[in-house]
Amino acid sequence: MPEIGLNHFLIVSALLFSAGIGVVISRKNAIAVLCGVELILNAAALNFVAFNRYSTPDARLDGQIFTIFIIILAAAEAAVALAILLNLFQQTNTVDVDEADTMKE
Amino acid sequence: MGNDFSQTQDLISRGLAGFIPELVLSALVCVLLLADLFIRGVKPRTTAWIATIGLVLAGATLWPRLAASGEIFGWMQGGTQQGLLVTDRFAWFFQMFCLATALATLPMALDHAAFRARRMGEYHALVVAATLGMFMMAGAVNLLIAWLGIEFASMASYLATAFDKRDRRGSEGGIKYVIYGSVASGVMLYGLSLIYGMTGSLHYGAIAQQLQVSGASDLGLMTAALLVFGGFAYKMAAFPMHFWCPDVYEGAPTPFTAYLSVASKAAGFAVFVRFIAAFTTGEGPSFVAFGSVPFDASFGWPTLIAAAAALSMTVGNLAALWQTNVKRMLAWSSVAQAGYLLMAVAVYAAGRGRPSGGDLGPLIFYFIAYFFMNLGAFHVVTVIASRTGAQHVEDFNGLGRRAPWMAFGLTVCLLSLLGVPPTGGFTGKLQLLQTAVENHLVWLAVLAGINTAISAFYYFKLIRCMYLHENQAGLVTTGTTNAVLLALLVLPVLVLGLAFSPFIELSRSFGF
Amino acid sequence: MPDTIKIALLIVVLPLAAWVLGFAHAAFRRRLPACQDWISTVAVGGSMALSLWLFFTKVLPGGGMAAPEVWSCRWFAIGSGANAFILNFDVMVDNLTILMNCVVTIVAFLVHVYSRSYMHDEDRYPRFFLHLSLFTFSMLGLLVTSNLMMLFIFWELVGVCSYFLIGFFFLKKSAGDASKKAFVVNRIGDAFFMAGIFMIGGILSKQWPGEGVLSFQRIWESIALLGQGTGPWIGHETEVALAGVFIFMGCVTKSAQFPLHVWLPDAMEGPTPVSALIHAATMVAAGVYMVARMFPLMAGKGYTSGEFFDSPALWVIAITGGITALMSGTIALVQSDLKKGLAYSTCSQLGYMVMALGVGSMGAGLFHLFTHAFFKACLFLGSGSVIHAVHSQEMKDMGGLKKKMPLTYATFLVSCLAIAGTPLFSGFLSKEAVLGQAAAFGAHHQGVLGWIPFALAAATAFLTAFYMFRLLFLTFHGKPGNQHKFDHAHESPFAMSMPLVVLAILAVIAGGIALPGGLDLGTGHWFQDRVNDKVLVQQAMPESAAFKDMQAHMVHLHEPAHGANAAIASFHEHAHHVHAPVMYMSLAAVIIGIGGAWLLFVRRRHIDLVGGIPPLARYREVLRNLYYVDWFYCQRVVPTGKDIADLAKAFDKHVVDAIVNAVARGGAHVAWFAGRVDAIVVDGAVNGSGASMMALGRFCRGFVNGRIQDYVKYTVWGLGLLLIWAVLAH
Amino acid sequence: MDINMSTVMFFAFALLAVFPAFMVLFAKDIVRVAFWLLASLSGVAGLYIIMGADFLGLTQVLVYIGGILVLILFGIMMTSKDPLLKRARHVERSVVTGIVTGALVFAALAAVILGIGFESGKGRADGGATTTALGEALLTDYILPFEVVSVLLLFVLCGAAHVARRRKEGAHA
Repeated sequence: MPEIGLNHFLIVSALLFSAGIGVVISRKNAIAVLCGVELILNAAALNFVAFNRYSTPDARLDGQIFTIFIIILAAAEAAVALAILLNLFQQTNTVDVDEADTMKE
Repeated sequence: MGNDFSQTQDLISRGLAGFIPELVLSALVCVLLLADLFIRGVKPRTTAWIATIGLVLAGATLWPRLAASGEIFGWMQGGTQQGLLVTDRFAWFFQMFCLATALATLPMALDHAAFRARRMGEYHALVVAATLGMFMMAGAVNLLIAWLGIEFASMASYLATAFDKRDRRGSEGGIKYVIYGSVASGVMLYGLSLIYGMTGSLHYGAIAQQLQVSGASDLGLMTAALLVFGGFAYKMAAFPMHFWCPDVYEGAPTPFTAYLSVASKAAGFAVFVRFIAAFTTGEGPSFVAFGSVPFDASFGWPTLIAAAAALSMTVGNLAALWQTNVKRMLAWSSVAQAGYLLMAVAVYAAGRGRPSGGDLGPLIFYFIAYFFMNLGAFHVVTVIASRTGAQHVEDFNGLGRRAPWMAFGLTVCLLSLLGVPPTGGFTGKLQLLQTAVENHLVWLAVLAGINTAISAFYYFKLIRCMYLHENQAGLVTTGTTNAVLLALLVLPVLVLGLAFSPFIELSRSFGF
Repeated sequence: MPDTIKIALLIVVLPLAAWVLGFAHAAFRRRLPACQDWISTVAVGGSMALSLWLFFTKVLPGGGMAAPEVWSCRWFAIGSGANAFILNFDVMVDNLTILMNCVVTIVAFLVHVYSRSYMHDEDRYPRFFLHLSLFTFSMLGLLVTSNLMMLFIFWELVGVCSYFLIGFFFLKKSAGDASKKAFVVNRIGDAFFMAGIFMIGGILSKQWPGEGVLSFQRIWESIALLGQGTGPWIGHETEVALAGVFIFMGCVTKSAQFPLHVWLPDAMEGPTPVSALIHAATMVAAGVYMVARMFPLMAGKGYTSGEFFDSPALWVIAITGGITALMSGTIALVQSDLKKGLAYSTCSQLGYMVMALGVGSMGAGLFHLFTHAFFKACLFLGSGSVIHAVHSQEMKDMGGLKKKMPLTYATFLVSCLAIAGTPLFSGFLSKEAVLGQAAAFGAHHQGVLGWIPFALAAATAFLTAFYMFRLLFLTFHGKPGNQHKFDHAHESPFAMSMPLVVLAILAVIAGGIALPGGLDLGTGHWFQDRVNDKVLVQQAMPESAAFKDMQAHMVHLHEPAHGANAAIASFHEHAHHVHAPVMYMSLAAVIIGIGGAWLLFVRRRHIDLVGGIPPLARYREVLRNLYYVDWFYCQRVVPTGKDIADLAKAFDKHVVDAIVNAVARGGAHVAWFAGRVDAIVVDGAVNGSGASMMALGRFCRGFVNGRIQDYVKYTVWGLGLLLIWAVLAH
Repeated sequence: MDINMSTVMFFAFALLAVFPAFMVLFAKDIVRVAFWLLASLSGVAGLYIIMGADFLGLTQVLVYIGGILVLILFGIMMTSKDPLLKRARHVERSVVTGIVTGALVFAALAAVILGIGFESGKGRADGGATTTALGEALLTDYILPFEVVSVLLLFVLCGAAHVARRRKEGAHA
């Protein structure tokens, strides 16, 4: 079994990223779509930590700092998205993103 | 690291002193939010005045920074200066630009029918917050700050888009915006992480240095470039990240659409240009990573940007042909304008390293013109929509008779967007085309010319409706404030078209 | 500022003042002044008087103006130092400018007078004059400026005015469509024109950094330098040719040359006075004027030495002009609409002028432009008079009007004789000059190819006489086609017939300005002494060092004895040789043409030409369908675009199925798709149709279907495609 | 074959991160989606800890699992008429599109990652606890984004509250 290295983590993150893209494209429920977005953000965050661990030239923690901000922004993003979604739900009684397509003309 | 606490305090006090405009804006956000919370029945006009005063104050404190240059809020690392933000004339211009946009859209918001007697303080707070984010975007020299600025502005924009709670289209536009924006941000983050992985730094200067010293994988940089470009293109509303644009523009309250189409795009270009500047050197090969390969023999930033420019303008103009909703039409038009502007960036990227290249003047001049012509167009659309409920092109029938000055202003702005002399849009486009040809992007210039021809269709459609089609409805009264704002927006369009030499010189001086 | 310049600028500014007056009134009072017609007419009358004064004091006496008056001031600069791009406000007045000013102001003035009667009952009557004033201003501005960029700006302005005026009856759908078509087709040429300008400016600004480089003088000087093997164009010979062709593309659209002539016949939807002023006499000639000013550029390297007859740009010009002349002439044979017939005749004559420039004779081309303006304006105004009388444009409703409208008939006849090239009329001299030059060109080339322009021109000369008299006979001779309309027909009022008479007189005597030197092409041709390329260039740059050198080498086209250069000498010898046969031939063409028309349409009273000449029957459909050019644009290109859009829709809808079934059906789909892409790319190159763009627009917009998840999907695919492209490009 | 502890832990956490991520794509009802996401994020937290980013691992658990997921569950409860409603049986076409696109994205990214061959010799080897270092960095070099984010959270909270507030007060307009 090979030594665990950078590429292992990167492959895991690529898997998370593609799963997230798949979720965003295919789930109909807006909340599930948001879950997909979280997966994408986590993939990027994982990358930052992995690079920080394995390939930065000095002992700084830039990558981890970046990840902290990603987590904070993800929380804010979820709050914003859910707030807008709740309002949309009050108006249309659905959270199916496919049905939010009145604007196309 | 290794600062002890007293050093830290010192740094904070010294550093924050350089950030007075940002602090003013932050305070303004808080004041506006508090005003809505604690003053019962606060009038929209009151909060608008608070916002106006705050923005003017921020502008006044920003002014001295015109002389400052290159101060980075940063630290030493490995013998090089690293940091987060830079203050130079380029940043100053775009920061002032976004402030001015916020200021100019204030009266529009007051006029917006759906906003009357609402909690306007929160809306203004969101606009100011978005402006604060754009301040960061304009000065960012660090991947973290660039991304954070984009997110900051985006968050405020999502909320402002969905601000009118009774408007279903607002919520729909908001949810689309937030989903699309989050994906774009995720994609960009992934690209940023690759850059970080290849260079080990978040600071532009350090990244460029690292790339020059030890190079990096072409494949990796190409992928990272594409993914990161996705995030920037989303902010600029350029191909291939333009999809959100029509829906969000239609759904958002019109004053905010105006703000979005001008300030947000400008900030996107600012952050992108600075990023590009770090990633293209001044010595021939413009994509550092491609070492000895000259840029036109390989894929690089200029090629990527030129392709995106070509596709943006073509897609935007073609799609706009079908649009009957005025706001959507202007949305597609703004996609096309992003294409023209990207042309300037492509020229800039291609021209770095040539004696005649690397000039950001045309881009900045076009933005000055764009500020007036696009805001002017949106101003008229807002005013007319709030008075008559006009949404579609046909609703503008006979406007030439019903509101002659408004119609005239809109006509001038549309002609300028189209690029007809003697308007600022013409001068701006002329410079873009000229520099494109000088830098051997003749095909792009010809394509832009053809695109201008295509765009004539839909701009003229609106003009024709206003002047040649009859509508028996009575006169539209517009009010003094609106007339003054209209004059302030439209006259410069003509000035920029007639006496532009000083402005051209001025815009050149804002480059770096 | 020299006096001449002051007067020339005054000529330009007067109509502008009329426009500004009306516009200001409209802006503040919300309606145009009721007396806008008077304001505009007086303004253009003033311009005409000043133009004529310049003509009689400057051009007529002596050998005309010895040197042009030039004046310029800085308009703006982009950039600074060596990279600066400077645009000057250049004004130049020479013989050609004054002559063209006279043409424009005379025709414009007469059209103003005519319109006061013709348009009087229309809605928006004052606005019509507002447009006319703006147009006159732009056209005059185009003539006095000597800077390519300024010229382009005025060029656009006249285009916009034309757009407004074609669509003046915008409630009629066909008028709206026609104006849109004219606008879009013209933008194609403009895009090329602009590219050509930038190519020139980009290179010249390196030679003369920090100076205004797009002035005519600079361009001529750079070509002169090229002839001596120095200057900015060395190593860029291909670009000279390419820039020439690009700039010529502007002329192709503005002067309605094949294959972008399709807008001009449709432009006849505009009011008839507009057709006379803009789409017959002045604006459409702007393309010819512009090419004439740029003649040295088109001629390229060999210009100085006179060995420019092989210049690729000139060949393109000559062949395009010839094809246009012949093709439009044949289409004119079968038109049943009086104005459309005249429109195709205009195309044909414009082709004639362009061809004359292409065979190297700027003087002949401009001379024809000059004479053509008067008789064509007269023909159009005459047709307006007829239409006014019978309220129809169809010739089947006309016939026998000779007795009812004697004055109109007489002027129409004079103009027909002139355009056909009958001796004693102006058209004879100019047409014969063109033919003579084309023949000399052929003889000089000593090959079959060289005779192509002449062959096209000669055939056209015959056709011109034939179809013009067909129009005349069908309208004024024979029996009334519609008795009711005939009974109500009457001669037009004085305000309309007076311009006709003036123009008819000019159609006779305009050629007279060529007379003092005799008819001979070789020696002392009045017009060509004042207006030809060598004179133009020599006069224009007396200061320049390059000019001094060039003068030493310069061979005067019209003084063969002077000719140190064998090529020029031989050309002149040829010109002398062919001169007499050409004259006889053109006379024969006139006689046969008029005679044939008389036999067919007076003796045997055929309305439909095809019935008269059996061999033509098989081409009947071709001609009736205007050589399928419009058909090609509208029927082929547009549906292809729509197919692509449908395909895209289907592609989008069934993409998953497609992946599943790809193996089975992929091949066929790919082949079909490739065929379609080929069709759109190849056809798209000449695509002038708005509808096709609409189809493409629907394609682009089809992606934005309101569903956010699809947006994300397309975005990811878009980025993926870019990545693939990047990897491949790398 | 030498199987050491860290290898086993990596694979355990990687599986915990990746498998639930795909179940988010396939899960039949929205509540399950949320819980699969929880599992996946815990896996990521584990991976952080393996890489010596202890503070991040903890933050991931606290903020994501304690905050964001609760938020999402609230969202589900407020919007779903029947949160356990199963998705239609047949595989929707869009899911196929999602899978295909996701697979292509993964193929491209994997090819790039393996093709680049990142240097991995350097980096921050086991440097002990990171909390102090992170705190110092946040209060010195990164003080600016730190402060900025606080403003962001403030206006996001107020704005979100405004947008999500029930509409009965809309009548006062």
